[in-house]
Amino acid sequence: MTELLLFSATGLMLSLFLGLLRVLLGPSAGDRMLATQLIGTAGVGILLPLSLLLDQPALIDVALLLALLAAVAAAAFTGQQEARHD
Amino acid sequence: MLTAQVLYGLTACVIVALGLRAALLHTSLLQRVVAINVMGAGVFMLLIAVAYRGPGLPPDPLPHALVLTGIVVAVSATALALALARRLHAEQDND
Amino acid sequence: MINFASSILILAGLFFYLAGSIGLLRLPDLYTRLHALTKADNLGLGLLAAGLALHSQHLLTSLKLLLIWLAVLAASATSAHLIARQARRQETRR
Amino acid sequence: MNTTSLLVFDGLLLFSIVGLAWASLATTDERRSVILFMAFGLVLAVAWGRLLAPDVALAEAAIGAGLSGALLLAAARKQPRLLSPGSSKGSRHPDGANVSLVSRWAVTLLSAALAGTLAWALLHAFSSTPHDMLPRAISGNLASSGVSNPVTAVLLNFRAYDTLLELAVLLTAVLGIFALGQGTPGYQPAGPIFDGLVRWLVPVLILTAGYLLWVGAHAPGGAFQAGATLAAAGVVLRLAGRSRIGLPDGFVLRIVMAAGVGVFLLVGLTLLLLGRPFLGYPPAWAGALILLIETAAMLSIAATLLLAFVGGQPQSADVNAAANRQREEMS
Repeated sequence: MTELLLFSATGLMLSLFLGLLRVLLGPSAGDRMLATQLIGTAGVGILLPLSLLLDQPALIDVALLLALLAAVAAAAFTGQQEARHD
Repeated sequence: MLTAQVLYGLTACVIVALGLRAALLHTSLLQRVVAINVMGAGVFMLLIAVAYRGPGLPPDPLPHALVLTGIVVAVSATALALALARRLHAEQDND
Repeated sequence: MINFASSILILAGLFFYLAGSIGLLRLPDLYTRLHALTKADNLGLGLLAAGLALHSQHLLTSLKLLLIWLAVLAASATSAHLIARQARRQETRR
Repeated sequence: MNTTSLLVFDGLLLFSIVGLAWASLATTDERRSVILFMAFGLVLAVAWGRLLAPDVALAEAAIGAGLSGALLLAAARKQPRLLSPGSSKGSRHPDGANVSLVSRWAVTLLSAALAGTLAWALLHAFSSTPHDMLPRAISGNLASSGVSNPVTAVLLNFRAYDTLLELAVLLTAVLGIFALGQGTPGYQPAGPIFDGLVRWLVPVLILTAGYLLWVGAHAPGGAFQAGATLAAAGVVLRLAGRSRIGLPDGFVLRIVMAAGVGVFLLVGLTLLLLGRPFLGYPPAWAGALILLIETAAMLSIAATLLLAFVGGQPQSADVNAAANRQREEMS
């Protein structure tokens, strides 16, 4: 089972790495934001097998926090601030 | 010497240097703030690499405590710097 | 038997993750990438979480894994919507 | 499990970290730089987990994914390229815009020299026999600290002075931000989809903050992580365009901001009066006192970080109403 956890953690890291290429390539800001989203989801995924592999149950909590805040970046990216009135 | 400790430690040195270089060369204040944050992340990584003592061994908690407070202080310093930049910009617009 | 089932689930999850990333790299434009990515990584994370929950056989951990999956599901649907709307708005402005 | 088995994983992780750091610093597009920095923060959270620092990973996840990205993006979007003094219309710093090739190389060499020196010192430290006196002192005294999570024991007991001053630094930063004027304007109301997410996300974040505070005594978590998570809930509310983001008004807000430092000092002084050293908790009371200080600290940290995101004193209700009136007149 250790081998499987190690294999899946490494495979998920490869997935994150592929997402990184899209972050670097762009071309639009939306593309980069979408790829950042994938990096977040892949990060959540990596932490789960890593938690069992390294015997660190708290990494599940880290994954939970990342998952809960995954939409914040996109909302900050697209949100419109009110025009200043002075 | 542990391979992981050396790998992460040396990467941390590279990140500190990248951050310092960009902080000195960029003209945009916002990008300088980002650069200083990257440099800070390099320092944090250095400390955590030093604390790491191999799989299965508990790491040294003292650097972890330092980095933990460092992260929170760094984000408030970033906010202060951005507020200063905003004020500077407003002053320049006024004259 | 449980070990076998959880292994299959974890590997299937990994497959969908990789398929999503490759889609993100290879597909031609933002909208097709959006579709491919949100479906693939939601499915990938769901399978992975199910496999690990089966493996851990611990109630609190399984509940946390379920919550993680639900949170990512909601977040990725929301952010896909926000990013697509922003892209469309910018296109019409041009 | 041996160390070499994670080598491929480590390689990909470190390559991603350096690649993102480099890319976010190489561009001159502010928005791109910030998006890449946000991705950098996400990957860092994984790296802290990998290096068995879950306490740090929790803080990085709450701050890197929630707070600092939103903070920097708000600054980047509002005034593209205008935050640079060289490019604004007055151009008072004409020399800032163009750095000569010579100084560019000088800076690069200086940075490389710094990296080399750091690396040399680091390798020297790794190859010498490790000093494990401090870690041993920590684990030896853990039983009398009132908590079993060594990081919390360091922060709230062994090095409580440092944490007290840390909270004072946070308070000073937010007072500095207050001194610079009013906060940035709020966000326009979000659409129904994001609003639907906010409705359940905010309560779940508040529950998570409570969980992290409680669990911090014996597992990774504590006041800093809980405070950052609580602040993230406020950030979500602000991004959704709500006018109430959980910050109390006027006087109560000031009390909450100072609560961390205040309760810390109060506990320390009370112990002095009882004839104990400053912040030297009696072992039987340590656990309860730490929880009391941590609760106050969590509230202060959350208020401070949220105020930092707002960027100044929250605009009062009548100012918001004036802004709304103005918007209606314009449309």
